[in-house]
Amino acid sequence: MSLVFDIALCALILGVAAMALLGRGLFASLAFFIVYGLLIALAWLSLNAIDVALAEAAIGAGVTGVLLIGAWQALNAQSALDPDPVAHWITRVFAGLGCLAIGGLLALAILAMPGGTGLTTEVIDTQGQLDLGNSVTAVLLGFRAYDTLLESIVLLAALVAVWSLTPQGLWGGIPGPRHRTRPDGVMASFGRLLPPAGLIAGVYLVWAGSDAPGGAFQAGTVLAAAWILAVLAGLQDEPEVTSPLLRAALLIGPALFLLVGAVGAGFGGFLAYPEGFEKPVILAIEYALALSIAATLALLVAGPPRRPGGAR
Amino acid sequence: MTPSLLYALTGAGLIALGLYGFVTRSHLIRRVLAFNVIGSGVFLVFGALGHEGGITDPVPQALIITGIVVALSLTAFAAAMIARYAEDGGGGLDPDAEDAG
Amino acid sequence: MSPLDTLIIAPLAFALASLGMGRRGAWLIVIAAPVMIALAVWLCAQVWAAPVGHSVGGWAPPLGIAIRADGLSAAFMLATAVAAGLIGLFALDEFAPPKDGETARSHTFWPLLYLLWAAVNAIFASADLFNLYVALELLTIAAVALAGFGALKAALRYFMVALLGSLSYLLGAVLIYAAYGTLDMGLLAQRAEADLPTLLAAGFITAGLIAKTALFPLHGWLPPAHGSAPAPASALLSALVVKASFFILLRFWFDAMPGISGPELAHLLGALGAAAVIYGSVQAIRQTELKPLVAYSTVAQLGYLFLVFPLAGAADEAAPWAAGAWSGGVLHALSHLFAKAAMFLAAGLMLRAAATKTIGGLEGLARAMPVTVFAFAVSAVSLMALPPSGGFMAKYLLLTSALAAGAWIYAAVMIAGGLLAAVYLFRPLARAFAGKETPVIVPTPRWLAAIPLALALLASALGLASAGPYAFIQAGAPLAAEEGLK
Amino acid sequence: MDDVFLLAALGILVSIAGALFRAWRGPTRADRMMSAQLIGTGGVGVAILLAAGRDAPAMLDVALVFALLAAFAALAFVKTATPDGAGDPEADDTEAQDREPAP
Repeated sequence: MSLVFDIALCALILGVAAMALLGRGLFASLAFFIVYGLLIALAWLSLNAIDVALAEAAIGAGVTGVLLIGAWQALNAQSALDPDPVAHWITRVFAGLGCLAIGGLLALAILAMPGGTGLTTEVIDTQGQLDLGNSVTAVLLGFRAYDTLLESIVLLAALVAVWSLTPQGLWGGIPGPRHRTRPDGVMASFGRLLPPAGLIAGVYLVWAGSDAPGGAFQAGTVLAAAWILAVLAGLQDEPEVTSPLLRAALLIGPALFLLVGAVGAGFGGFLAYPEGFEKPVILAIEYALALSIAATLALLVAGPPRRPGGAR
Repeated sequence: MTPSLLYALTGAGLIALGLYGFVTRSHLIRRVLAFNVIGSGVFLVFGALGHEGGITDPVPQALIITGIVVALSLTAFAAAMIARYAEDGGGGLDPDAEDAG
Repeated sequence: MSPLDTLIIAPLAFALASLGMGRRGAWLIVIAAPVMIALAVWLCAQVWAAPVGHSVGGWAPPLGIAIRADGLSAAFMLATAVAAGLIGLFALDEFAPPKDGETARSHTFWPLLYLLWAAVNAIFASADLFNLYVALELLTIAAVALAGFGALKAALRYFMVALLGSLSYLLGAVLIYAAYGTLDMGLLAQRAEADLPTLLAAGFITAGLIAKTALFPLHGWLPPAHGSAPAPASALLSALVVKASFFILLRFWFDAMPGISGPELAHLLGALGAAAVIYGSVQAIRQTELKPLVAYSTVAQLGYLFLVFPLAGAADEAAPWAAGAWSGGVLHALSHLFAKAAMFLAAGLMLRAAATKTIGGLEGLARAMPVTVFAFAVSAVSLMALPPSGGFMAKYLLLTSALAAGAWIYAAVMIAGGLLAAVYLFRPLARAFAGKETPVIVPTPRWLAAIPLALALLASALGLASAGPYAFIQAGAPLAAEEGLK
Repeated sequence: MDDVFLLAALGILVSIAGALFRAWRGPTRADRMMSAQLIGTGGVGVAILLAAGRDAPAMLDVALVFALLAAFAALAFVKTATPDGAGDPEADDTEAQDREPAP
């Protein structure tokens, strides 16, 4: 039964991906893409990779879709959605053959792989030293904390890069449009009801992350979604990009992480946690990171400043 | 056929499909979509090959989460850049394909 | 406390600080440049005694990530510190906060500079394929954003190629983990075998990195991106960014996979490199504007780097000339780093003074701004591989290796490349010295003109004091660098 | 026992395929949005059934995140109905403009 379910899911995933990539109409493609993210999250559930499923559900299906809807909106306003050309048939034939060859070689390589569960035993044997029950968190914030530090910086770099696109004269302004809603409408009610739920879910996901699936990135995404919801519902406006409070929220996670790494470098080694205090330090980093990730993601979705600041 | 193999092969299929989409469709939004499809295909191969008997290797899991966040960062920057490019009158197509065609 | 850790931590800290400091963040470079250079010198002093390295957080591979510095890493970190520091100081002229009204550029250039710096240092230090991926993407974001300072169109084109390149690299890393249960290059060197999954993985990794290094025929994005950005951004892109992906390629083939390449693959890379030398040079000759000319010269000069693979690797037996070819390639990368940074900065000053983009508009500039034109000329000498310069030393090593190996085609390409470089670089210089009148220009501050000159002289110094750098980069060099790839 | 849950999950997958037809056919954007939302609800169902079938209660968290983020995507979708992406399709747009002058 399980295998039948898996086969059906895989077939759906491939079909939806094909529709998103090859169909006509960009809006339909975006709708398919959001469905695609959801199905991929289900695939991770079926593989019992719950942490990844959470990340995919929050980021892949949620935020990425919303980002692309934003780009669609901007292009629609500029009438830049058309043309959406398909390559000449000769190109298509060659591209098809090339991709078939690559897919075939990949399949052969996959069939030749040794299998097994890799480093699972090593991780489980070692994670006790960090006092963490969740193996994925142990890898993310323990064994490969350096990757995670760089990753949090990558996210911040993307925001700086987005800000570098600010139109002339609008630096220091407010990102995105000011949203309007009917005060007693569905949208405004959404904006009042959901953010508190998101807040609780976010805090829960960080707290759960040390022993059960969850963690800073998933939590940060849920928090960001709550923030953006409040903005979309017109209840709250985005801050000015030069706001000191905003800067503090953006920087606190990566800065704390880097500080812990630097202190470690001073005493034992880069990113070595103080002995006996591993878990509290990791938790502190996770909470700070969740906050920074939430702020960064929310502003990434909002885009570069669009309105002059100081005019509210 | 084990689930591990099934999902890994699905991942390979997504990579091939995404690459085909990237090459044959030159609208920038489609290229970013294709980037995300290829990315999730790569992650699926990564995770599935470390899966056996209901357990998935936590190392790929952690790296995939990192990879998802990195892909999101790139997508966010790309989305903002595409929007700005269109506002500057550049249209919606990849300049590379435009020059070639 | 180890300078290796600090060289990774410090630029990240500067990036966060410049972001937090807002408009005052620009002046941080005055501290950052000397600090980073001092740290890199410290690292070099350590590495001179013995290569250094350790596991991050005390978690040994395969669970953890190892970082390390041998002569190659330390030399690149020092060169980066000097180049990025000087370019940063140069950028104060353009990106310091203006007195009236702030701009997005004066706020975002500085964090992007430090993020780029952090990414290349992380790449030079890392021994882990996935960690390299994350660093590579950090580099991509910073580099594309800097290219976007010039023209969005060019930056977008670059971005799309970079996106596919990263995925290709990542897929290769994923296959390697599935096959060997590790991402660490040291462990891979012991475990890797030349079977289908490994070769496929190596192919994906190589293809992705080639696209990011802009090797012919995947070079199309580079000239517009490097040619249209502001001078400091162009200098960072041409001097550092493309070197970082080449560096990973060098590490991957010589450190992680010394046993799996056949001569065919090495010769394929060599052939593409040779084609890049000829094609890039010819295109450079055809340009009518100065910065695209310099950018096409980058395409050509990057081609030489790929001659390392056949010359240091393609022989069936351990080749006596392998060490020479490997060192020649590395020295070429270092001297091109300095020379191209100098050339882009000098070109930026010349174009601004002449208020033009074209080569024709440079007439007589040598009399109006002798220091800047001299800097351009000195860096041109290195690119043409005339003595005394780092470029000469590097190409001499590569050429003697090619002759020793009996690789006449590569030798001929190198000689032709040098002649073509002389042709395309002679044109702007001839214009600058032409005419009789001294054009009236807005004077360039003296400190500003000194920076490209310093970089150009460093490129020359690499050739004058070649014995030192030559010995240094071989400190802890992989065995494959001495004996060739199998 | 577990198979019952998986069978039900399979049933939902089949219904998702049905909803996909609507996302493909359209014809209006609203049709496509609604279909994506319907599939989102289906996803919540599959996640809950998998949690029961595989006896992994942590999977319920995924269902929770699905539910929260689906509302988020829905709102972003709805915003595309107004030309500047900032209005409320429920509200009379001129009235809204009066209340909040566009900058």
